[in-house]
Order: sequence, then structure tokens, then C-alpha cells
Amino acid sequence: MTATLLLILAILWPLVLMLRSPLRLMMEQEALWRPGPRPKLLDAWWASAPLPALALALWPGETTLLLEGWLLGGVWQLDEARRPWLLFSTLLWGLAGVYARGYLIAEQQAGEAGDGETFRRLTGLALLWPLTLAGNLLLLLAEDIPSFYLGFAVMTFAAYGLVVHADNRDAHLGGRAYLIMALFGEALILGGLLWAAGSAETLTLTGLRESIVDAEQGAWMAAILWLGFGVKAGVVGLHVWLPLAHPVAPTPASAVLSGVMIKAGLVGWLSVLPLGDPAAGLEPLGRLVVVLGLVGALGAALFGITQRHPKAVLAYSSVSQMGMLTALVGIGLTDPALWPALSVAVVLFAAHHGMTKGALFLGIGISEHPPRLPAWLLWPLLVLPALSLAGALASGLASKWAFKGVLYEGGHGALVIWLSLAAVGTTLLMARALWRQWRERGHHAIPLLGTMPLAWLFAIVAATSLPLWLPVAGGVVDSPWPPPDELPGLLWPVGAGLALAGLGFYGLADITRRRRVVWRLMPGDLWWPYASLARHLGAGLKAFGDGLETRGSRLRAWLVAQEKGAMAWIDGLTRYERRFRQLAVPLMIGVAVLLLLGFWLE
Amino acid sequence: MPPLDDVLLVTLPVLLAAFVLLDRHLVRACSLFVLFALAVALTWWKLGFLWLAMLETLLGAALTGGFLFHALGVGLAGRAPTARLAHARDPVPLIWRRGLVHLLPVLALLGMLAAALGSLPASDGSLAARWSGLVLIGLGLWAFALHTHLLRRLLAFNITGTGIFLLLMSLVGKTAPAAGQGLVITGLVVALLGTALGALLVRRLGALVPSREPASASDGQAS
Amino acid sequence: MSQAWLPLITLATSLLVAPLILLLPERAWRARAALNLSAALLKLLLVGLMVVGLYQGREFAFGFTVVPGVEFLLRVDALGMMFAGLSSLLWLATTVYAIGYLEDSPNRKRFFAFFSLCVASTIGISLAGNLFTFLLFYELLTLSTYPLVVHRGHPAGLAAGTVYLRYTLSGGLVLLLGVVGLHALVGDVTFGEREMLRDLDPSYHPLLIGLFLVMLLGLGVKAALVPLHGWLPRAMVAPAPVSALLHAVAVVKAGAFGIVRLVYDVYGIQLTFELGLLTVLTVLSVFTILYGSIRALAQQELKPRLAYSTISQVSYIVLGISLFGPFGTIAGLAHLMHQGLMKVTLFYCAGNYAEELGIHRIDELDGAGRRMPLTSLAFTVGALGMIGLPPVAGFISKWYLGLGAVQAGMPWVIGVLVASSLLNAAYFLPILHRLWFRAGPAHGKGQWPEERCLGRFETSGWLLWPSLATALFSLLAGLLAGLPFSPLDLATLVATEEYLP
Amino acid sequence: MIERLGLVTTQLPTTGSSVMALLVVVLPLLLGVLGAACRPKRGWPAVLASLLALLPLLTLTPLVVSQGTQAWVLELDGLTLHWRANGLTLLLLLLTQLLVLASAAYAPAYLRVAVQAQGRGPAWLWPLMGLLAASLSLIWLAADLLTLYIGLELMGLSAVGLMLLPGREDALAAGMRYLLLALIGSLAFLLGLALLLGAWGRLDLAGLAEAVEAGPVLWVAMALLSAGLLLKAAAFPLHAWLAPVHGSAWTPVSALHAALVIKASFFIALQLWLVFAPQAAVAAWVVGGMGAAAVVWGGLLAWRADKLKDVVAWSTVSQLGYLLIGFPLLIGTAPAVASIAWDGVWLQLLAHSLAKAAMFLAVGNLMLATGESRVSGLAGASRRFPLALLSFGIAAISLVGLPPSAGFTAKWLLLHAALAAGQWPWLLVLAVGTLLSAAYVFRVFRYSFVEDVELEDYRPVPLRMDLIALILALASLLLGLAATWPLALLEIAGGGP
Repeated sequence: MTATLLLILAILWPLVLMLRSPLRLMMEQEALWRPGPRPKLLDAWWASAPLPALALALWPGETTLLLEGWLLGGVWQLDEARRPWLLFSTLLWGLAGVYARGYLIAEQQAGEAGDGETFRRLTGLALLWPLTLAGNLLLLLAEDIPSFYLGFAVMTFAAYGLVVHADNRDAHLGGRAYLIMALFGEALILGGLLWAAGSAETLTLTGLRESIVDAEQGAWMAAILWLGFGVKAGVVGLHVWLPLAHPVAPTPASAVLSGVMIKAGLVGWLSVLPLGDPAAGLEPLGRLVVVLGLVGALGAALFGITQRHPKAVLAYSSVSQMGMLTALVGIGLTDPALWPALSVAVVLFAAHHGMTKGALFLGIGISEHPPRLPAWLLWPLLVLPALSLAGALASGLASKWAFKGVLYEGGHGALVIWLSLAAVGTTLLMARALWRQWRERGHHAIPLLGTMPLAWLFAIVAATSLPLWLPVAGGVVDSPWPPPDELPGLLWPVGAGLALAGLGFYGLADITRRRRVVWRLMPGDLWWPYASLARHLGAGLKAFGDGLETRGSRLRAWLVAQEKGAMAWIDGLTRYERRFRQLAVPLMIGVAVLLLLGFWLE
Repeated sequence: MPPLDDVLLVTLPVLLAAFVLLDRHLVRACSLFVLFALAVALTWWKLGFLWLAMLETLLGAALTGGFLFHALGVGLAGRAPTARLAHARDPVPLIWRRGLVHLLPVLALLGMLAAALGSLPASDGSLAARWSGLVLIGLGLWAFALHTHLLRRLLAFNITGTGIFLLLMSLVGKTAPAAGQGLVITGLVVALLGTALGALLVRRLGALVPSREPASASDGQAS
Repeated sequence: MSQAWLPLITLATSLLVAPLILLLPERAWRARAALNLSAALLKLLLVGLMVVGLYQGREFAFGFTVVPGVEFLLRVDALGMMFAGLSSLLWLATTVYAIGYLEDSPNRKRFFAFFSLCVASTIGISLAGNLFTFLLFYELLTLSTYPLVVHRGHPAGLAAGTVYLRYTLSGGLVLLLGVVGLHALVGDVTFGEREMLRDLDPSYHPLLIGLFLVMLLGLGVKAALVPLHGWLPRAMVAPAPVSALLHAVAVVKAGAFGIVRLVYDVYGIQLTFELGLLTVLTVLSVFTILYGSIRALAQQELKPRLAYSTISQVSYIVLGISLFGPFGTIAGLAHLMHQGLMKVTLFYCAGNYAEELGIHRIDELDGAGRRMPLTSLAFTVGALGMIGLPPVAGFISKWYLGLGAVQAGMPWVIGVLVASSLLNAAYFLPILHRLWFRAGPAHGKGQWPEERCLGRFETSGWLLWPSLATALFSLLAGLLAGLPFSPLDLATLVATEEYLP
Repeated sequence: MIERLGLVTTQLPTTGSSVMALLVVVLPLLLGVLGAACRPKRGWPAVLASLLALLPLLTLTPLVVSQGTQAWVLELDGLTLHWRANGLTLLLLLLTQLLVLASAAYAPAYLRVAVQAQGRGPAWLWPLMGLLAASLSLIWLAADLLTLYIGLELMGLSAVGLMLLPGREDALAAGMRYLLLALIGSLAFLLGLALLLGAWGRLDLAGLAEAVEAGPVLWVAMALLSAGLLLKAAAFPLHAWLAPVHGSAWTPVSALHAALVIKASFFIALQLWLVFAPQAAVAAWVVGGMGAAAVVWGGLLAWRADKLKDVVAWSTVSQLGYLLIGFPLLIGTAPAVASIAWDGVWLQLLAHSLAKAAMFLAVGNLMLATGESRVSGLAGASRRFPLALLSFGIAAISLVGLPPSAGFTAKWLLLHAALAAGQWPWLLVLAVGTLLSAAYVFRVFRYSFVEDVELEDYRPVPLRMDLIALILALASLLLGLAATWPLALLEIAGGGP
């Protein structure tokens, strides 16, 4: 009962908090217009949005809520499969929220003081942050397809407001890239969902997975859905929004974007693809997915190290990491028997990546506004999650061990090599990111006990200790740490990466001198060809539309001319009237003759 | 060889009608029309329709004539006729081609009538009346189409009407005299009323448009 | 006895209001407003009564013979009730809106009289029990909307009125020919007596196909199917409440509703399917959907863009019914209501922008969300619904359309839906972006074209509340689609009746 | 069909109703005499007198309804006149009296406002109107050709007289032409009668119907009769006199003329065809063709007409075409088709009469109010004269044939009949006619909705004039849904089985 209440509250609470600000604004009618002081938007209440969901994630026991009148009949569910996702997501959301209160303190103060422009932007953030959260929670908790899709769409579109928060040119570019790609994804998802759900006439995700297994064209449905969610998950080719949107978003928003929201794509895959079902027959798709995942993992790493903005580097790292996860999902498709074991590793990996990437993003803000900590303490703390992500320590090591073991057992040795290569890339990326952070570090110290550093510190702790508390498949992982004799096999990529990084660092000056162009590779890589293609397409479409328009107007003009002619002709008919008048009697006789003929012919 | 009086009865109204319709002098034409009506009355009498003869004399000759003269502005008091009307020449000259063209519908009508009458054998006594009726119809219609002067068209209408009456009575003969006479009397009254109305109109038109010929005033629209 | 009269009274509530309004003097706007509103409320109540009665399985019918063999018949069925409910609901909203919109403008008496007449025709269309009665009100609708379209009396309006008449009267005529033809073939067809045509000898089938196409041609004019849509964008010059009504309930919907009646209640879906006519409808509607969207993309002004969007959206209804199977039916019928709610919201908002700020072009909308947040919110809800995003009602329609497409064995239609959604997004999202995320006059950049401060809120309350109410309804129709008496529920009821004899 | 005309009867005449029948004809004359005598300045005496004329009808109606067709034979010195009354007759009589009543009620106010009693014209209005009503009654009642002829002639002359009353030059010129053509038409009619009488020696329709045999005499006679009547009815190539006559006539007179006088000629023609040539399909198609041409031609000219009254007058030409299309649908078709067409034709006649009368009155009001006779002079009228425009609009609905008007129901029946008979061309004609009539009607509206004009000089007409037009228009509208009533009347008076 309590769990059910919590379930409802988990979704409702952020919405209530979202509505609070405008209601307050409306109460104080002129608040928007007057120049004077204004209410505080990002208060403690605001940050409390994910708390009920967190409580739900920690509440023992499974629960299901049936909502008859909701959409087409809602089924919200918390089961063991959803719990880890919910837990780490809400945790990160909560931390990011707390962090944001500190991060945006300057804007907050400006807004309160009466800077209308800033206040407006902040209002947007204050409204859309809980909304995005609500969407995210709904998509995690929903078992019925409409609610799932609703959550997904709400999260996607509300996050647009977070991306363009800065309201400058870059932000709008990032926002546009985000939105267009998201729309593309939404469309594919909708199409796939409709197709798959329609063939089995089901409303639940479970039914959907079965439907894909049963349906004749299940592979196509799965492919469409995979692509659709792939936009969110940053599959190579569809990832272009990530490096554009992440750097421009406020840091806490970047953290949730990269830590939680792109995981929604993964959640989508896990929810709709019949992973682990031997009857699915999706092996060809699986192989493709593996290949694409690896291409993404390696390619993003290579491209990422050319970036200057630390957030862009981290974004490419996300693409790379998601590529690895994609490859794992692909294995789940090609080798269904392996999935039950692999799924644990995937969840662990995803959670690890989410928390760690979150901590890294939060760390960027910290390096820009360092708290009053000695540098020897601050920078190792910043390096710690990076190393963890590279797989050298803590949760990174544990998750790497988890999937490596499974893969070896399943006979996918080659894949492990490739993934290790990707880990080398990750190490390089981490080094690059930290290097850029170091170069762009700030000097104005902020108090240590502010919300921002505390949230960051807590995030680091949570991220590194993840395997200890994350409930996977009914309980915490038994033995998360690899035995010591496995360590070399797990750690060599980090070593190699560090070595390469060192080489690169020394060779850097040389390379910079000779090949300046390398550093001009724009973030967003494929976005630019896409954009120009889209521009051409758009221009073509517009030309087509305009063509229709001009064709239509030409036709109209022709018709009008014709009409004028016809009117003139009709006006001219009156002259015959005179003849009729003059010839009335002969005409009468003519009529009589005609009638006579008619009678005669009878 | 038909008897002389029959021939006379046929030819007299026809000749008079032709004069009425073709005379260029309107007062003379109207006077001739009175004569024509009297001749027709004679025919009625000859055919044995006394009532019709009386009515024809009264309505056709006296009253219609009176109205015609009224239209011309010629009164009993001997006022001089309105010069404009009395001596008016038709503005449209009589051209042969025009005349021939207007003959075509008349011929068509006569052809139709001939086709119908072919199956209705005429008794001896009525044959003359039938012929004169047919000729009068043709003449009247032709003149009606030909002329544009309103008064002349009224004359033409009257002559056509008379032709139809003659034809009617010749057809009816002795079979249904009452019905036939009823029709003819109605027709006579209507013709009189029509002529009266037309005559009054001609007068009014003439009074309204003193500067213009009433005939040409109605030229464009009338007909 | 009272049951037979209930449809008649419902019809009379708006039919009799028209002469009453004409009798009131022009100045008496309070009395007129009171009359209008009370009639609208009364009608809503009566329709509610009928809906409840319908659920309880009661029969409402009223009829008399017009000429031998032809009957005037008012009858309540689920399909009609959907439409009646929609129109009475939106009548109330639009009446409120129109009172505010036309404040201090001339000829209000005439406007409201014809407005009532227009609603009466819509109710008549929904209650019509056979094709003859349907045709009667269908034509009456044409007549009563003409004075509304040319209401302003300026040359553009008059020209638009002429175009409107050319299209609709020709359409009505063609429909008349078709109906008479059907009548000559089988006599009076009461809606729902599907067996009359089904039992005809197969040798009549070519004739039936011909008649169907003729009637489709007639109905397609009002439903704005593509080659026949030309009047709709032109009619945009009408005042905002008129556009709203034209697009949401009255004219366009009448055409679509007619097609629904034709397919389900005259021919019967089975026969239509067997004659291969559903394919015709599918192709036609798919073409219209895409064409309308592409044309909408090229429009630079708000109302024409909405107009082309209507062309596209109304075809969803036709698409829905052309998909053989209960899901397609549900989709088409539910969209009949959903589109009405959403589109009326959009038009109200467009009217609000025009009235309050003098905005007609899309590029003038920058930052309007700050100046008029509630209106913009309503617009956003409507636009998202049009794109088909949950939880707005449009999503429900799209969902069932997809299901219907699969059920009918035409999964390619899903591709069309997706493409159309993308196009919809392409022409609606830029507007939303301008509203909310661009700096404009509200932020001290430039000036509104013609700003007036109409009321205590962001604009006059008469204009604001209807917009918000319809936006809320379109949200709730999606969010709570599973509840009884929701549009979806009614549509499901109709579909069950259709497919489970 | 001939039974439907009430020409075959087994009923014996009753003297009581014979007096009634005479009264029906004579009482309108009383209206004329009274009117001429006291020259009513107000409406009510005229209305009272017209109501008086309705009284005998009210006693006749139950008789016909309960006992079927009534027939009377009047012996006059060797002449036998046959009269009969059946449902159709009754319907037409009622229509006539109602329209006369409306005109009579309208006329005093009109004369006061528009004419200001100049000249002798107004004095002649009442007797001529009475004569017209009497002659029309005579035509509806007549069952023999002599009575028909008398009625036709009286009607024609009184109509010409009425048209001439304004006394203006254009009225006189147009009236003169009308007079001459009407006389010529009568001559053709008389010639036809002469042939019939000559061949078969009798004039009563019922008797002739049995006596006649097909042959050149009948054909020529029918051709002449029809041509004369079509000239009087202003059927297409013979319509040229109509519009000018209406253009200058007084409004109530125009209303009566367009609503009734033309219909009388049509009625006689149709009656003669049904009696003498019920199978002459080819000739009927000729008439139908004329009707089709009339629909198109009249519609086109009405559309482009410059003056309001011309629009209405041309629309009469066009609408008469619909009636003419009744010929091919009634003559030589299957009984089922003919039965539908029968209802359609008479309903169309009723609808058009009421609507056209209403339209003339409304147009008259508009012209009086704006002081403009041109269509473009209506700018801004919708705001200032809503009532007149509403009457015009409602009448227009019926003319165009849009539901729920009687015009629509009639068109429905005609379309149905055409479809049932497989005569496709008429579908097209009806369709084109509808579109054209919509075009000319809405052209008027288009001007009236123009807002941006300053109309400094306008005078509102008395409310009564507007109301009369409105009532007539509403009657034509509501008759569409209440069509069972007149159609039932058409049915019950069938006479024999």
C-alpha cells in the first residue's frame, strides 16, 4: 500500500513542484513585470523532487499499480528489474538538483534582485527540471506502452529547455541538434511501437517483446525500435546531438543528460527488444548492433580526444561508453543464452557509467569553481571517477569484470579485445578531459560546505561504491571485485591508455605546431554533414511547397482569367435577347413545327 | 364552278384585307378595315350565323373602328387627325427580301394547317369560308411580322383573328354551332378589348413622347 | 413520449434561438449573451441526458414523412452523440469566445443569429437518422456559415465567401445527386440499416461504387480532401470564432462525419471493404495528409498554417475509417472529437494573439509566451496534440490509427503517420520555439504589431477561458482516455456496434 | 393521369356546391368592385374582401376531401360548360387566393409609399386584380376548352392591364409588346381549338379525351395549342417579353404575375397534353429541351442582370424550365415515374409561386428602401434592412432548391423521377440550374454584405410590407418539410379508383 502510494507520489511530486513556481508567480501578480525582488525559484523544496522516487527505490518489495482511466489503461510497476535503474537515476537526479542550487546561485541571486532576463531563464529551468524528472521516472516505472512513451516524450522535450538554458547561439545550435535528432528518434519509436503493439494488440511492454518474437516482420520492428532508442542512447551516426548539447547545457543538466537520460535509450532497448529469448531470431540484427556499438566505442574515443571543451570530451566518452553497452546488447541479441548473466553486467555497467559520468560532469563545475580544498586533495578527487570510468578502480573495475567474465564464458573473446581497445580510448579521453579541466580551472574558491561541493563529493562516493549498494537482480552483486590474478588482464588498457596519453602530452606541442587543423575538428562531427543534407532536403521540400504554391496560384490566375472571359461572353449573351424579341412570332411557329414533328415521330 | 356570290365572299374580304394591310395611309387603312369588317359580317350572314354577323358589325366594325380612329386622333367631332400619325409612312420600307423572309413562317403555319385540314373534308358551303379564312390568316400573320408600326400590327392581328373565326366556323359548320359561336364571340370580344387596349396605349405612347414617332418609339422593343 | 421529443428539443434550442436573437435589438448585448449562453448550456445538458440515456439502452427517435417514401428522421445513436457532444461543448466555448471577440463590432445580432443556426445544423447533422435528413442539415450548414464567413464585409471576405460557396454548393449538389440516386435504387436508407445495400444483387455493385464515389465527392468538399480543399485556406479571413468553428466542428467535420456515416451506416464497412472502396479512401486520405502538411510548412501566417494543418488532420479521420477493423474505426471516430478540441484551441489562441497583440504572421510571435503565458500554454497543448505527442488527445488517435493500420494489414500507413508527425512537428515546433524561447517585444526587443490591453489578465477573460478550457479538455481527453464517456470510450462503443452485430 | 386531373368522375353535381363554385369565381370580382369603389388606403378592407373570397373555398375543401372530385355542368343556351374541382384544383385555388390576399394586403401600403397615388393607375389596380383572380379561378376549375379559353383570355388581358398601370414609358412599351404577343398566343390557341372542335365537335375535356384519335389534326392542334400557351408561359425561346414587363411593373403585380399568370398557361398546357397526348414522348422531350434551355439561359441572364427586378424576372424564366422538364417525365413514362414527377411538378409550382411572390415583394421593399433599382445599390443593405433581406434569402433558398425548402423537396422528387425514368440529361439540367440560381442569388447577397459604404439616403418601408414578404417566404420554406399536406391533397382528389 505504502509502496503504491509512493509510486504515485514519485510521479506526482515533481509535477506538483513544477506547478508551484508559476502558481506562486501568479499569486504575486506583478512578480514577472516588476523590477524589484522576486521569489526564490530553486529552493530546497525544488531540490526535493526526486525524494519520493528515491524512497520508492529503497522501499522493499515489488508493487504494481493499475490505472484504468489513465491513457489507454496504465500499468505502473516497480519490480526488481526496474529497481536499480530507478535507484541510481533518482540518486543522480537528486545530487544534480542539489548541485544546481549551488551552480546557479549567481543567476538565482540576479533573478531575485530583479534581472528579468535571467529570471525568465531560471523560471524555465525551474519548471522544466522537475518535468524532465517526472518523464524520466514515468518511463522507468511504466509497464504500459503509452505511459512509457509518454514518459519518454516528456523527458525528451522538456530537456530541450534545459539544453537551451544559456540562451546563446551555441545553446540554440545544441538545442536544435538535440530536438531534431530527438524528434527523429521519437518518430521511429512511435512507428515501431505502433507496428509491434498493433500486431499483437497489446498494451504492455512484456506483450510488446512477445509480439516482436511472434511477428513475421519482428526483425524489422526490432530494428526500427533499436534505431529509435538508439538516438537517445547515442548509437554511432545518431549520436551527433550529444557533443553539441552537452557542453552548452548547465553542468547539472549535463550530468543528468549524460548520466541518466541517455540511459533511457538503453532502458528502451531492454524494455522492447526480446533479449534473451532464443525464439526471437534477431541474430543478424544483433551482429549489426555489435559492430555499430564497437565502431561507436572506438570512433567516439578517437574523435573525442581532438576536442577542447571538457564537456564535449566527456560527451564523446559517453558515446564511447554507450557504444560498449550497445555492443553488449548486441551480444544479447546474437547469443540469447548469455543474456541472463549479461543483463546483470549491463545494468551494473550502465549504473556505473551513469553515476561516474555524473560525478565527472559535476566535477567540471567544481574545477571551474574550486571549493576551498587543497589542490592535492581536489585533483585526485577529480581523477578518481575518471580512473573508475576507465576501469582501473572501484565500480569501473567491478563492472568491467562482470561483463568480461560473462563474455569469456560465452566465447566472445574477440569482443573483449575490442572492448579493451575501447577502454584504452576511454583512458585517453579521461586524460584529455582532465587536461582540459586543468587548463581551464578556475581560481575563485567557493565554500566547501556549499551545496555544490557536497553534492559532488557525495556523487564520487556513490559512484565508486556502486557495486556495494546497487541492487541487481534481487540483491547486491555477490562478489563484485575480480580476483587479483585477473587484474592484469583488466588493467592493461588503462596502462596502455595512460602511456599513450603521456606520449601524446609530450608530442602535443609538436603536433599542435604542425597540424593545427586536427584541433579544429568541430564537436558534433557528423552533425555538420547531416545539417547540410537536411538544409538541402529542407530547401528541396520548401521549393516543392513553394512550387505547389506557385503552381496553385498560377492555376488560380488562369482560372480567374478564364472566368473573366466567360463572364464577358455571358454578358454578351444579352444581345441575343433582342433577336428573341424581334422574332417572337416566327419562333412560336417554329416551336409549333418542332412539336408537330415530335408528335409525328411518335 | 362555285357560285358567284361564294367567290365574291371569298375574294372581297381578302382583297380588302390586303388593302388594309398594305395601304401606306393609316386613316385610309383604318377606314378600309371598317369596310373589311362589314364584308365579313356579310359573310357571316351568308353562312347563316346571324348573331355573329350582328356582333361583327357592332364589335368588329363599329367599336374596333372607333378605337382605331381614336388611336389616330380622329374623332366624331371631325378633328383633324394628328398629322404625325395619319400620314405616317412606315419607317421601315417594304423590301422584297424582307417580305419573302417573313413569308417563311407563315408558309410553315399554312403547311401545318393544310396537313391537318387534309383529313377534315369540308362541306360545300363552308369551303369558301375555309379558303378565305386560310388566306386571311396567312396575310395577317405575314403583315404582323412585316410591320413595325403598332397600329398596323393591331390591324394585322384583327385580320388574322377574323381569318381564324372564319376557319373555325367553316370547320364547325352545323355540328356544334353553339360551341363554335361561343368561341368566336369570346374571340371577338377579346379582339375588341385587345384592340382597345392597344389603341389606348398607342395614344398614351404618343402623348408621352411628343418628340418622337410613337411607332419608332416602340420600334426597338416592340415586335 | 418525452424521449421522442428530446432530439427535437435539442435541435430547437439553437434553432429557435436564431429568430429570438434577430428580434432583440442590436444594442441589447447582455440579453443576447444571456440567451446564447443559456441555450448553449441547455443544449449541453440535453445532449448529456441523451448520452446517458444511450448508455442505458434507451431509444430516441422522432420522424415524419416529408413526401411519400422520404422521411425526416432524428435519431440518437452513439456516433451521432459523439458529434453532438462535441458540437454542443464547443458551441458553449465558442459562444463565450465570440462574445468577447466581437465586443463593440457591428452586426453582432446577425452574427449570433447565424451562429446559432450553424450550430443547429451541426446538431441536426449529428442527429440525422437517414441520408435525407443529413443532407437537409448539411446544406443548411452551408447557408448558415456563409454570412459568418463574409461577416466583416471587406472585399477579401466577400471573395472568400464566393469561393466557399462555389465549393460547398457544388459539393452539396453532387451529394444530392448521389443521395437521390441511392434513394432511387433502394429507397429510404435509415442509418444503420446496412443490410439494405448488402443484400443487393452483386450486379448492382458497379452502380453502388459509382454512387459511393459521387457522394464521396460531395462530402469530400467539406471534409477538404485534397483536390477539393481550396476553399478552406481562403475562408481564413473570417473572424476567429468562425474559423475555429468551421475547422473544429462545423463544416469540415460535417464532411468527415458524412463520410463516416456513409461508410458505416449506409454501405456498412463490410460492403465498403468488399467493393474496394476503402482503398480509395486510404489513398485519398494519405495523400491529403501529406499534402496538407507540406503546404502548411510553406505558410508564413498563422491562420493559413493552421488551415492547412486542418486539411491534413481531418484526413486522419478518413484514414481511420478506411482502415478495415475496429481499431481503425475507433481511431477515426476518436480523432473526430480530438481534432475538434485541439484545433479549436489553436484557433482560439491564434485569435487571441491577433486581438491582443495584432499578430498574424508567425515571425511576429517571438516571445509571446511571456506576454501571454496562458494562451501560449493552451497553444502548446494544442500543437503538441497535433503532432501526436502524449498525453494530449492526438496521441490516442495516432495510437489507434497505427493499431488499425496493422490490423488492416497495411503497416505502411504507420510510415505515413510517422512522416506526418514529423512534418507536423516541423511546422508546429518552430512556432513553440518562437513563443517560449525567443526574445521578443516582451523582452524589450521590437514592438508588437498592434497591442491592446483587453482585460485584467493577459487578454480579455471571454477570450482566455474558452481557450484554456478546450486546451484542458484536449489534455484530459488524452490523459484520461480510459474513463467512461471519454471520446475514446464513445468511439469504442460505436466500433463495437459496427463490428459485432 | 387523366384521373388525377379530375376529368373522369362518377359523382353527381350537387347544387349547393355549384353555387359555391360560382362564388369562388365571382367573389374575387367583388374584391375588384369594392376596391375600385372605395380605393382602400389601408390594408384591412382589401384583406377582408380577399378573405371573403376564401370563404367558399373553405366550404368546398371538406366537400372535395370527403367526396372526391366534384364536377358541375352549366347549361347556357345550348352551350355546355364543364367545371370540376379536385385536390389539384383546390390546391391551386388556395394558392391563388392566398397570393391575391397577400398582394391585396401589400398593395395599399405600397401604393402609398411608392406611387403616391398619381394618375388613374391605382384606381384600376383593384378591379383588374379581381378580374385576374376570377379568371385564374376559372382556369383552375375549367373542364372544357371554352371555359379555359375564356379564362385564359380574361387572365391575359387583365394581366396586361395590370402591367401597364405604372404608366411610364418603358412600362407602356413593354406592355404593348406583351399585349401583342399575348394576343398572338391566344390566336394560336384558338386555331388549335378550332381544329379540335372541327374534328370532334365537342369541347369538354373528358369527352374529348375519349373521342380523339391520333392523327395530323390532333397533332397540329396540339402543336398550335402548345405553342400559344408556351408563348404565354414565357418558355425559353418565347420568353423575351417577360423581363422588360416586370422591370417596370408594380411590385405586387409582378408578384402575382410571376407566381400565377405564367403558371396558368403552364397548367393548361400540361393538362391538354395529359388528356390528348399522354404518350407523345418525343414531343415532350422537345418541351423538356426548351425547359433545359430556359433553365440555363434564364440562369445566365439572371446572373449577369444589372437590376434587381431583372434578376428576379429572369429567374422566373429559369424556374419555369424546371416545370417544363416535368413534360418528358410525365408524358409517356411508366406510372411509377409519372407519379413521382406529378408530385414534383406541382410541388415545384407551389414552391416557386410562393417563393417568387415573396422574392418580388422583398425586392420591392429593398428597392423602395434604398431608392436603388440596381443590384450594386444594395451595398450595406444587410445591416439596415435585415428583414427584407431575410425574406429575400429565405425565398432564395427555395428558388435555389436548398433544403429544407419546398423547392428542395420538389427538386428531389424531380431528380428522383428523372433517375427512375433513366432520363439522365435532366439531372444535369437540374444541377446546372441549381448552381446558376445559387450564383445569381448569392450575387445579390454579396453586394448586400458590403460594409464600407456610406448610405446617406434610405427610408425604411412599413413593417407590414416586410412581414408579408417574410410570411410568404417562410411558407415556401416550411412547405418543404410539410410537403405531405399538399401532396396528400393531390392524392385524395383522384376521383375514380
